[in-house]
Amino acid sequence: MSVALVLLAAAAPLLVALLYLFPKLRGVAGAIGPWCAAPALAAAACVQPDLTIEWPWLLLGLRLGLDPTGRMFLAFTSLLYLAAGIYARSYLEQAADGRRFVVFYLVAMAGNLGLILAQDTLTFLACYATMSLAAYGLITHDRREESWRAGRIYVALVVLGEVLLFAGLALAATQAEGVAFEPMRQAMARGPWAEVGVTLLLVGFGIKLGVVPLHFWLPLAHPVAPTPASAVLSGAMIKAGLLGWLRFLPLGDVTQPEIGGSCVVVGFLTAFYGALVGLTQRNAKTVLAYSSVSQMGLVLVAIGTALGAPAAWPTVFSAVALFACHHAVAKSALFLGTGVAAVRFNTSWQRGLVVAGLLLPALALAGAPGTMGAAAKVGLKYATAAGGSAWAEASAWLLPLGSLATTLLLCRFLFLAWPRMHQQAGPARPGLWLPWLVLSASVSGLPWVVPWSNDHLVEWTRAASQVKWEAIWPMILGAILAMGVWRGRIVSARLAAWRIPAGDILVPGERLAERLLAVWNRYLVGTLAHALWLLRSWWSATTAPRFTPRFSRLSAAVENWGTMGVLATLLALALAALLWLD
Amino acid sequence: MSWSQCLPLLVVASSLLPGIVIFFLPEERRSWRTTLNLSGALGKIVLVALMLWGVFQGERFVVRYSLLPNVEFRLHADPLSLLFVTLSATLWLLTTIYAIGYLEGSPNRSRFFGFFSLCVAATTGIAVAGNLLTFLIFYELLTLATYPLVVHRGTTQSLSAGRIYLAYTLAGSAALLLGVVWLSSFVGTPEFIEGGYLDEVDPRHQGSLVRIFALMILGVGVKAAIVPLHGWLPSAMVAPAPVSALLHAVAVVKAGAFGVVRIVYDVFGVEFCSTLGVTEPLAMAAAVTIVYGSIRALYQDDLKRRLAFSTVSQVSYIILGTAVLGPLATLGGIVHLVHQGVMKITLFFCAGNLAEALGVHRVSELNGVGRRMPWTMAAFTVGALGMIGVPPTAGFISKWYLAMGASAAEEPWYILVLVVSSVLNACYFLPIVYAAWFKQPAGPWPVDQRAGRLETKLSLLVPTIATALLVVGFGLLASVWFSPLGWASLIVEREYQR
Amino acid sequence: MSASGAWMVSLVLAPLLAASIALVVGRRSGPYAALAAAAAIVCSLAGLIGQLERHGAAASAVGGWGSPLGIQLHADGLSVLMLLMSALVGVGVTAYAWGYFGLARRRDEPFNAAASRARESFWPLWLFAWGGLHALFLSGDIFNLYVALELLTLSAVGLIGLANQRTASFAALRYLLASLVGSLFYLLGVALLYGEYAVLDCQRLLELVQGTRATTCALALMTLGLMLKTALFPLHFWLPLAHGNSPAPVSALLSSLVVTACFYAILRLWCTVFANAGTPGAGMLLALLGAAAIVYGSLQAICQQRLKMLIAYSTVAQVGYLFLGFAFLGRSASAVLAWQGVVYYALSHACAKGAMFLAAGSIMRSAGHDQLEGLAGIGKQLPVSVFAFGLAGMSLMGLPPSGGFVGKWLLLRAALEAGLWWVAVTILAGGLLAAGYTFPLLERALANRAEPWVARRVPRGMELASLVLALCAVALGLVAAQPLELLEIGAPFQPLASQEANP
Amino acid sequence: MTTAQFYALCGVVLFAIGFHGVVTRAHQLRKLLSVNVMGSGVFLVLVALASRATGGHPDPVPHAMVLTGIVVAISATAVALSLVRRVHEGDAGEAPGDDAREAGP
Repeated sequence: MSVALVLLAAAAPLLVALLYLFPKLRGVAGAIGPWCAAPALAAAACVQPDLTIEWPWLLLGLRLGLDPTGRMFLAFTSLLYLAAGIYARSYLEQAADGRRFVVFYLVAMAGNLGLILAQDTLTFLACYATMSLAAYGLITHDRREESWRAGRIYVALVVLGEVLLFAGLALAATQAEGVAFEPMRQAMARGPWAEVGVTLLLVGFGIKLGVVPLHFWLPLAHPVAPTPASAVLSGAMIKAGLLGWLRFLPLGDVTQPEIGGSCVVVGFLTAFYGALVGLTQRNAKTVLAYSSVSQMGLVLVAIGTALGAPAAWPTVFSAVALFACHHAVAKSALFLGTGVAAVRFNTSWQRGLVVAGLLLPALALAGAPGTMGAAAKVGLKYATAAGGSAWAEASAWLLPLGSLATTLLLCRFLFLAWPRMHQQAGPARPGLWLPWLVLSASVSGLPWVVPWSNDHLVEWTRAASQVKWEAIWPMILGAILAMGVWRGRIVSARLAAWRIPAGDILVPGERLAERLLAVWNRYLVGTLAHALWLLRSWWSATTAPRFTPRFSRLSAAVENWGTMGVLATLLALALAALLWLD
Repeated sequence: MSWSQCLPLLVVASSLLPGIVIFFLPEERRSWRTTLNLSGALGKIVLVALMLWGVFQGERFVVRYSLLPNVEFRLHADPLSLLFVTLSATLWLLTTIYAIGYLEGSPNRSRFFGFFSLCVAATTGIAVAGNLLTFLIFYELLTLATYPLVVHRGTTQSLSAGRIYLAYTLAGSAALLLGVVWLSSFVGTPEFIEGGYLDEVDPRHQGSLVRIFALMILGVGVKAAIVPLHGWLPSAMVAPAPVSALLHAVAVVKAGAFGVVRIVYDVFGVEFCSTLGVTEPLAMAAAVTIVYGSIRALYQDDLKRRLAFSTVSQVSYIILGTAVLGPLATLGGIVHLVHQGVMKITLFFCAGNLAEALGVHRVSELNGVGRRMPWTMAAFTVGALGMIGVPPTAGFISKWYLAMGASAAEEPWYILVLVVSSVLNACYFLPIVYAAWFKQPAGPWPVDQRAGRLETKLSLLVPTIATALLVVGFGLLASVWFSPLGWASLIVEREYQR
Repeated sequence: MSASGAWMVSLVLAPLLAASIALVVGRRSGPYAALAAAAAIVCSLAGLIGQLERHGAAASAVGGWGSPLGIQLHADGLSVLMLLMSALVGVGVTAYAWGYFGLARRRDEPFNAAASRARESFWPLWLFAWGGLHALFLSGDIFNLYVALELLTLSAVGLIGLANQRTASFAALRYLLASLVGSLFYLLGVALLYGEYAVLDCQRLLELVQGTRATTCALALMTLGLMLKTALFPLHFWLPLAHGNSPAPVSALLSSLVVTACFYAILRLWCTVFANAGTPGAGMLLALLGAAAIVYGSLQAICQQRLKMLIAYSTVAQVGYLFLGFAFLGRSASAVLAWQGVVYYALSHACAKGAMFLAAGSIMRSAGHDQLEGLAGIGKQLPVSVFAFGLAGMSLMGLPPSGGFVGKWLLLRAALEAGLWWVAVTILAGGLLAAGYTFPLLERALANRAEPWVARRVPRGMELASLVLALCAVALGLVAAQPLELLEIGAPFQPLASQEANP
Repeated sequence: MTTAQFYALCGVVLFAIGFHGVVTRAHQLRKLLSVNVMGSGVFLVLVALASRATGGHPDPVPHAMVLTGIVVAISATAVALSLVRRVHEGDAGEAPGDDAREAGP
């Protein structure tokens, strides 16, 4: 029964998407579309975590299965897809091309769930590619100029990521016996090109997580997508990159201090850079996107410490998993919240309810005590501390600064997304706010509901419930700063001047690329083509036509009695001489 | 002549005889011509199946005929030749159906189908050739059979393209002839023996063996479109779509790549090649071709020229796989022989459909064509994703094994070449897919022929979709024993266990 | 007289007898006499081959009168192969001439006295030439060679002059004068040789001849004379005009048989009579002239505007191939292989060149002219002739399944074994240049032509004859083993191989 | 030098003069005459050689060769003369070089 459940979890979305091919069945497909994530949620809940399914005849040996990490990721991802699916059903009620959105949504879901269930490299890569390409359809759904541009950049980086992963995994696959994760991890650790492979994977999956130098697609893509899509993009798809790290990197197996160190640095850089640029944004969803970038920076810090100190890996793993779970649920709740906040309220208590609903996940993200966010923060603190290297002390005081920045960013978001009365949007339909409410509630309640297996999580949730000063001072300081700025007109006016366009470093990057391309076209290709043209025209204009008349004149000179006579005598003498000489 | 003796000969004859008969059919006898064509194609598939079954049972098929006192015309069926014969037989059937639909009502069809069958007979001959001389005979017959196809339209442009094609291929075959004659002065008739046998030649001749290798690769490289010798391929695009589909996916280009594989594995032996130190330059040339072909493809606005340059770069994957020492890279190279054929023929069929149904030839005119011809563009998308090497498709499998082979042979920079070329493939294929599906058509199509409810004639649509399904099928069912990958691993085992 | 002697005599006598009958009876008897002669020749050739395979080389004195005054006939592998060539091409040309000089005058043509006279006089002249050829191939002594050469030349001049236009006559005259000069050079050589050894028979001369001063002069003079008659490169001035302007069957037999016959004479001299006098240096000079002929002839052919002139210059080029064999003098290991290649190349060239000229004749009959520019779209009118032209071109280029390929293969093997790099490169370059002048016509045949095409009917027999000859050229590539064994009889090239002494 | 050698030398000189005539003279009749001079030169050499045979009376073989040579020379000259007449008479009005109409007879 559990095997059928796992197979259904992976295949359901695809089958329903196929139904769309037949016009008659479109109504049915539309109805059961959002519920495709249900079997996955059920599988996560009740399937025992050591099940594997082997199909050697499919795609170089397909192997699906569920292991502890997979189970946790499957849980929050399927929850997210279910909520966003229901939300999307009513969100797109009136939209004309809702059908195209649902198809892309289902294929992306199939890819995401497939890569979580995959137990071998090739299936993982196949589902990862399907998810990434299907997401393109979600991003460019409403066909505006910005969404085309965002889509173009997104695809470019997806292809780059795909290609880096391909190279890294190929390097490891030769050493590994099979294509399963365990031998690949060994190969990653001990192969002749271990460092190159690990870096390739870090960068390849880093693109999906939005690590700084290659993060610019995220703030462009997430806001333009329809709200349920950006919730899924920011919540579930980002975590696919993290799952890739967990599956393939040789964490807890070999020490790579220099890569670990650079990861921590880049991680913190991403955290702070994301927060600072996020502050200057105008659009609520872009602010949320930048907050995702900065949160993922923190994850990178944890991974960096694990790479630097393999001993710390068990704590780091639980911290990262918990953080991922918390961030996914909270961030998607916020994204859905922006949609719900823009609805027309007819009574003030409804507005109050929505404000509370928005505040709760924001507080969780900031790490307020009593929420899963606090537990995640505690986990992170322990994880980085366990690292033991020089970075441990630095991260001790950098982490609170990080949560300070996050609080400021969330206040900015709340300021932008504050629900007001008499907004001209449609009425609040249950399909909209019900899933959002479930998500917001689960942010706080989830840690107590899900039966934690290892002791770290239990201890951290207990620590999170008490109110400790060193945990909450960054939050309070952030809130005070935000209120001050909001009140003081002069400061906020000047702040408004610092306007950085979304996708910050991309804008100068594009100009540079255009200039480079122009140089390449004008000089290299231009001159080459011109040289070829010159050569061809010289040949056809001069040699060919001049050759024939001159050659026929030569034939007249050779073919007459006079020359024949002279040549005949010469030849006779030459023959006689040659015959006589030797 | 016992049964096992004449089967390879029958396979070659199964497309030669219909070809000769079709030549004498008057133009208007359409039904006769179609039945002859299809019966020839089906007959060949049956014979190939029999041969496959025979080889599977361990039977040895050899046809022997002495041309000169010590020079022999020899056909035999080893796994490598069967792989190529099966590929060309199946794709010939599909291309015949496609050509019958495509050339409906155009002039000179008897002449076209006559040379069309001769061309496939030559390709089959190349596949089952038992020694280098027989390979050379069919190799040059292929040039003669394909020339009238390239100039089929008879316009001045196609005639000049034919001239360029001849200049390249005849020069190449002269170099190959010199190489073969020179080699036969050392070893008598140069046979094809798995694992190669030139390491027994005494070391004094190693210098001239290197020169012979260079000459032969030059000769075969013309048809395999290695960079300096690829000039004929883009200009041969003036030919009608079934010709460019057959030429660039199955017959000519594959004959060149197949020749390289034969020379490196069954004549020289790949270990002997690396001791001679000839594999590095060959791999270098292949790498340069891969990147150069993709860059040139970026700048082509004409769809078929872009596909032609993409063929130039894709065929060099096979040569890269052959040149890199190690069973994995060989496996990647040989399996790409089949995959590239299937993927490229799908793309050319789509290009043909677009030209036939909508009169669209340029990439810039492709906006919104996905809505008008969804099935064709779906096949194109599958083919394009295969070319880029997106996982579930066949292209990914061969790139995966090529990359693994490269890293196993401690040559990581080949992976860089694969990476760069995959990015470039994406750069020149994705915009087409994007324009077709996501953009709005600019205006009415230059030509708008619908076949009733379908977007274009059934005989054009069915082959396109069939090959697209093959692309995905070879990818998904790669590890099944009868898939190209299974067959290629059988070949690689026998090459390396000598 | 032994059986082989009888066959040899009948080979020479049959065509001569038929010629005289055709001459005497006149009017319509020509074609039938030719047919009878062809049948007789084929039977006697078959008999001769049978004899030779059983008893090896054969010699017989005609009518009991041995040398020096009587006619001494000698047949070995080389001459039998040449007889095979002349039989093949001869039958092809005869079949073609049936259509070309058609018996039934076409209704649409006004009665033309000169045309009908030419139609009748073709047959006797052609049969005389055929007889002269057979006499040449079978002659055992050097003076008979001279007589046979003269008979061949005079009948060839007559054939060229058939077309009774001014250019044809001018070409015939120039050819006659050039051949006479050549023959006289040859005769002077014979005189000097006779003065030295007082012997005319080739086999006996082989033992006597050493490298004395008079012998070298004789060899130089005789070779020069025959080079003039074979139209080797610098002395080829008469060939393009003669072959380009005579009727198609005539230029076919001139280019394939007469030129090759003269080359056979040189080969016979250097292999048997002067085997010990020939030096590698002189051989190298002849080979270099041959290579120059290939390049010059091919480039000229590429530049020609008229189809028949193109094919004529191609003959100048292909003759160059035959002389490449002389580069192997003194290299005994590869010499035998090279000479086999040269002889086989001569055989396939004869068939191919014959087919090409016959195809060109049909094309001219249909189009009314042979300007290459005006022939666009000829493929639709005359597919069989264009296909025959293509097959013949394939053999000239030396593409695999053809006889030319076998010749080229043997020559290349010999060149590479002897280390003569420039010979190998010339052979390959010759092949490519041959493509240069074969494909322009094929290209125009495949081009689709805008304005409608007015074509005159061409008798079926003409097209079929050229196709059969072209198929022979290709078939020679497939059945190469038997003719080469035939060539071994009497080991014609053995003396060359045995003179390992002087380097 | 014996008389035979002297006559042979004259023959060779005649041959050379004849050859020079053929090559340099443009007019066809003069060329034909030069060819005949060459022919007689060769025949002189042959006859001179005949006398060198031992035993007094001359060797018959060169004489036979000369006779055949003369027959050949005469017939060739006859053919040449008829061709020269046809070339200069220019019958049927076609100018040389214009062979547009290659209609087989």
